[in-house]
Amino acid sequence: MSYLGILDADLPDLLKTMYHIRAFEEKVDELFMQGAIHGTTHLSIGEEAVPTGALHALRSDDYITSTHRGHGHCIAKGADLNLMMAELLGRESGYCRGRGGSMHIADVDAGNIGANGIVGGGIPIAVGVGLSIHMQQQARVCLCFFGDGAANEGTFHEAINLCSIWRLPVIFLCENNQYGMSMSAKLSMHVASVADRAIAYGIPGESVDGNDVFAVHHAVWQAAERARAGQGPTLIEARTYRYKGHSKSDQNRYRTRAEIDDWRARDPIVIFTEVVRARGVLAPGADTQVRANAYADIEAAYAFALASPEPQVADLLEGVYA
Amino acid sequence: MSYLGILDADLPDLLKTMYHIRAFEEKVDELFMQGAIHGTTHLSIGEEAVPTGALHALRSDDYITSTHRGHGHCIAKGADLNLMMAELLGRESGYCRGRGGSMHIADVDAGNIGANGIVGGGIPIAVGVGLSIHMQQQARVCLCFFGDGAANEGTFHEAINLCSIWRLPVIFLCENNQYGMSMSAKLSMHVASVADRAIAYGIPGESVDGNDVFAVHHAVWQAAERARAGQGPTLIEARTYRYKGHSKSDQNRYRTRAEIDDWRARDPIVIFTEVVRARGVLAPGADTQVRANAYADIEAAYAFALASPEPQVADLLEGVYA
Amino acid sequence: MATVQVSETALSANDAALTTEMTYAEAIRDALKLEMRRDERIFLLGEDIGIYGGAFAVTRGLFEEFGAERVRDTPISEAAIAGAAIGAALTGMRPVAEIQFSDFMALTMDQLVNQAAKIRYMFGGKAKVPLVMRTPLGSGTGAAAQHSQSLEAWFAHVPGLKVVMPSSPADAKGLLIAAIRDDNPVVFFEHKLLYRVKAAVPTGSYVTPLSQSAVKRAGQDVTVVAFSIMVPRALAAAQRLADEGIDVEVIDPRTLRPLDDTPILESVKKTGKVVIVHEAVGSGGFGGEIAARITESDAFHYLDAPVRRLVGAEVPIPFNPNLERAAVPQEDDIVTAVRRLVREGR
Amino acid sequence: MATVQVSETALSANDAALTTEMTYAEAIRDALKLEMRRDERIFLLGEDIGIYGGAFAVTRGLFEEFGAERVRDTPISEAAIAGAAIGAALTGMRPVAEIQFSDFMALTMDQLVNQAAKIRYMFGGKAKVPLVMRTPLGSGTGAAAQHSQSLEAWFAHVPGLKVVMPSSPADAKGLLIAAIRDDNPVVFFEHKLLYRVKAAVPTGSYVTPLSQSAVKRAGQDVTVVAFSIMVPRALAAAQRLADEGIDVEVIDPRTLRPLDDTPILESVKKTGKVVIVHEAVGSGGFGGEIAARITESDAFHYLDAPVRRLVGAEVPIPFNPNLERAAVPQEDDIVTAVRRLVREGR
Ligand SMILES: Cc1ncc(C[n+]2csc(CCOP(=O)(O)OP(=O)(O)O)c2C)c(N)n1
Ligand SMILES: Cc1ncc(C[n+]2csc(CCOP(=O)(O)OP(=O)(O)O)c2C)c(N)n1
Ligand SMILES: [Mg+2]
Ligand SMILES: [Mg+2]
Repeated sequence: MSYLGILDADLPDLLKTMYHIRAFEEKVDELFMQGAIHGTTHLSIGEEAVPTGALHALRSDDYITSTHRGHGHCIAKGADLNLMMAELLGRESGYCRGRGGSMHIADVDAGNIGANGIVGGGIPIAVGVGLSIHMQQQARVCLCFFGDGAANEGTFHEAINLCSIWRLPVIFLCENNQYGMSMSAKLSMHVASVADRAIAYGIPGESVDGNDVFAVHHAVWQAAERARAGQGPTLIEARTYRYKGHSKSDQNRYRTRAEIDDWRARDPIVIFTEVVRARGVLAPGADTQVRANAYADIEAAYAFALASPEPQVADLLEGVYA
Repeated sequence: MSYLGILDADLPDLLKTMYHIRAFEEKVDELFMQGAIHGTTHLSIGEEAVPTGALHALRSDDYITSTHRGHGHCIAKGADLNLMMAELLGRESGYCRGRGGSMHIADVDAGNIGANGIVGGGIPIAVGVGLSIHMQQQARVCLCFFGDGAANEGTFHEAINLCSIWRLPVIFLCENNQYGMSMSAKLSMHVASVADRAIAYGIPGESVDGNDVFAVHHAVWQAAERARAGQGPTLIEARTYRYKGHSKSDQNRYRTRAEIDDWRARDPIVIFTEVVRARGVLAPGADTQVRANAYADIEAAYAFALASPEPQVADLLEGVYA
Repeated sequence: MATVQVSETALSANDAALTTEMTYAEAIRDALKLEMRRDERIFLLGEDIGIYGGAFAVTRGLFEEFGAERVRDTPISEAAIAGAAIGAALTGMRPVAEIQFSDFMALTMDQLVNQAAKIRYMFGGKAKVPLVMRTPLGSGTGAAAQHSQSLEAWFAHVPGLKVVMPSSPADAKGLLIAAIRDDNPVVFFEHKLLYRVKAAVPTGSYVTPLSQSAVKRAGQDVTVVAFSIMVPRALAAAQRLADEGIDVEVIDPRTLRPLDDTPILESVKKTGKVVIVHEAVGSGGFGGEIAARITESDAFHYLDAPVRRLVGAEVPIPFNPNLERAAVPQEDDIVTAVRRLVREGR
Repeated sequence: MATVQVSETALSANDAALTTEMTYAEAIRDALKLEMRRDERIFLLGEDIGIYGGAFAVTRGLFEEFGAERVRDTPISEAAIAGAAIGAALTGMRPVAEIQFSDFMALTMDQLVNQAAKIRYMFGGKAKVPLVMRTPLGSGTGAAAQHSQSLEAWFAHVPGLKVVMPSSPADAKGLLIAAIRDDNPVVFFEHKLLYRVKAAVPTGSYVTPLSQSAVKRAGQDVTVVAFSIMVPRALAAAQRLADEGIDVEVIDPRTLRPLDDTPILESVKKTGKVVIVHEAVGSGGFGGEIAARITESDAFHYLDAPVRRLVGAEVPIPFNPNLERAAVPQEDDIVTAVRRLVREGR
């Protein structure tokens, strides 16, 4: 049995992914407040449906490129929560041995080409991944995450154009969370949807409800089919919202409480849970168990990270060159 | 009396402009062949209708930003041919005192913000000119020339987006001469026309016959009206062709003789001359006199340049800082 | 703004007699505010500089005073920000652009280096490009490799640019006013860790001239050349070394291009020993330039020890705080380096 | 290419016994061809490198041999070229990108510096980025300010990058093969005026290791450190100076990062005098780094004259040929500088 293209049997797992993301972000938020994590961070609470739906549409050997707001992408791609949390705490056991932190989590061998601290910085890299897939005649695709703000960087244009002429298997997925830091997407571009820009490259473009796992899944699935069939890239916009500030330093001066409340009323996890309940794939109340397990997993990851050693200062110079 | 928006009385002048451009380019070609000019050059023979029509649609205090293939823009903007030729010969009397050469001719005070050796390099600068006009509440516009190849640079995207949200009085005029150096525009982008990209910025886009002075004039005139009315930028593609190689080193390996001949059969000066004749604004045979005068002007410019001194080596360090 | 208004009254240096305690960030804001009040051609553009007040809150309040026309939030388009500043500067305006982190200057290099820096010369001296690019640099905030670089050496290598790196609130204000009034493209590097440093700053408008190195502490035994965040670290180190009887002279070039090297050479002639300190990666860093200026001049003959550089490690800045600290010179490192040089000097 | 084929046979150094006369451009083409035959993962991308054969004809004939898949013409999108190379390198390919003029590297700085150079370190050493960016630099062709720069110092300042500047056909071939086989991002600067220089080049495949400075001429009296086009100029100058009885040692670092400074230091210890020559603008140029390496090492104690830099003028490269020549060191300038240093040295 399936619903809108997703097997009923997969629904619990997807719910788990969403809770993992939320729980991870909440924990990170808490740790930052406590000063237990260094630097800055960009949380994706409220945006969980996008990576959850998108990655479910792909195969495990497909690639992703991610962004500064990348914890959700990483989790949905199947990352080890322990290694993620260890990275955020700057531990030697982290994905990047504590050298990268929140903005640079990557796991290239597993297909996560990395978060990126440069807005738009990962978009041209996705072209190269697509090219590599094409030249090696693989059946893979590369899913390129980026934000509405990144859609105004020159790299967006150059990269999509290049993929369009070379018909590379890349899916450009814009997480339009309505703001690039403080700037409303309504003010930063003079089009209704980032997907409208697909026309400039002669490729399909689609705008979907980014708080709906099914809608995101469906659009990405179709795009992946096209990509694997040699029909080139697709541009998808997923409309969503971040509940928290842009980063640690945000004072929320540029948006209203009412707007935040409106979006919260359409919470992606709540919406998804309703479907799960309606499909009856979980025993009544079992969804709260999924939730509880997810939060417990994050606590375990935190414990793992805490127990992990810090890098040795003597190793500072290690790993610059291969 | 006027025809397609251009006063009959202006036709002889426009013919003169076209011949000035052609004669200038032919002279430059000859001088390069002789080794009398240093460096490289990019000739616009075959493309004369674009700057001629475009600049006729503007006022003398409007601005332009130009490109590496900028002699025609400069001439149509009303430059002094002597100072141009002197610049190409690297003389102290040249527009840039011999420091710039073909790729950097500029006359900022007169509204020519400069040729540019960087493909796409002038496009963001045009934004700033538009912004300046806007902030100083002037009635001017800025016409930004660029090529089909430049339409794939990131700067194209960033700049047009910025103008679109700020509704700046900038006209983006793409001279689509079918090639970016050796790459066919058909291969470098997956859309039929550069003007299709206007949709990505929510601005008007139009593709016109770039070998037709009237068509170019009309499109630019409309765009200028919109710009002066505070309605923001327009993207225009003018379809044209360069007869000569991309630059000095071109061996023409990427296009066919037949293609070149097809375009030569639609020579912009021939087409325009037919209209001038049909309108009867010149005595029979007077157009050949216009032509002869234009060629003579160029010879005079060459003589001026030759008679001008070279810069002093002792002045090498002068003019870096204001 | 139909006609441009420039009030020259604010140019008087008399107001500068009084001082106020303020942070480096506040001093920069003060400079922007005073200059914008004086000259309507000056405007700001950059990402999140309006309502948000800037990623480091430097422009906070300016949007409220000067409005959206003169405090322009831009999309995330660094090359276009730079280009817009250039085009505006060429046609009568005086833009001050903010690039949110100096690492993103990498996206503006063509506009800044191939356009802004060269336009005047390429155009035969017939145009000017009066713009300022303000941008924060440096590590120490846990922002890792793409948000912590010190790339001033790139810009200091480019004729046509001026490069300013203030190390104190008072310098930040006076140098920024000078940069805004300068008719050339100026890259103005602010250090993130300095933003909250507080000190006395002269009230009102004043200019600290560009290309004037400052002796931040006079001393007889050894010269320390330092800029940006390394100046306060060097001064703190000098204080400690004084207790050991080592008298350190600290010179802050403040402007790296065009560099005023005379005070550095004079100091080295006096002390015979020099340590050059910067946060940027050593190889290819500006310390090499300073060292070469010394050893190609007659100061060479006064040196009684090798020229010492104390500089950033040859790594991208790591995230982990211990590694991050170890990657750049700290106060202790300066103390150790000076001590060793003095002991070893023949 | 479904499965990647790497033939190791071509790795044998035996073929290198014979030599052929060829130009620097041909030597580079030969390296590309041999490597592409050996390893299917290697491919080229860049503007006009296919049918056109490259702006400087370096890739001519490769499109015909390897086809459009492996010799990829790109649109004019430098940042995307760099990004495409990075993404491909991260996932099993070995791209060699061409940027048509090194001035346009300014458009790739974010991808190259913030991405390629840092990825390995930021990712905890768990990824590699084996790519080469080939690009021509230098003046002398009348192409003026935006097509004539020598910006190698920018790249030499970036940990994670390797920076190579061959000065002869044989070095160009061996170093390019080494660069292609290297698992790091390598920026490979070719000098436009060297493209037509002809010399004997070993036949077949061979590697000239990166980070090995070469003594291009042994001498006793004075050390000249030069790279790229300045090496043949220095050698010609040395020849003339030999007639005057001045015995010049010419050292070519060849790789600026990571720099092998030992031969330079050894040479200075022997001669006690050094002239560093480069085309790039002096201030902030790599000559400062070399000078600093010398004067912070024990070679300092062997110096019997100030360290001399003979470098590009502090201007954008002008168009006029006389000005253009005057803006960078010529053979005569090297002769004069060495002569003066030898006479003045105490
Ligand atoms: C090139 C660059 N410019 C600016 C920044 C600073 N910055 C970090 S995230 C951000 C907003 C990005 O907006 P968007 O792409 O919509 O992603 P979101 O943060 O909304 O997920 C900005 C301006 C950056 N990291 N990189
Ligand atoms: C940034 C940059 N990339 C590449 C070049 C080299 N180049 C000069 S002109 C040119 C082709 C430009 O094509 P287009 O924009 O269509 O203008 P056209 O030459 O056809 O007039 C190229 C690749 C350059 N000058 N600048
Ligand atoms: Mg966003
Ligand atoms: Mg073209």
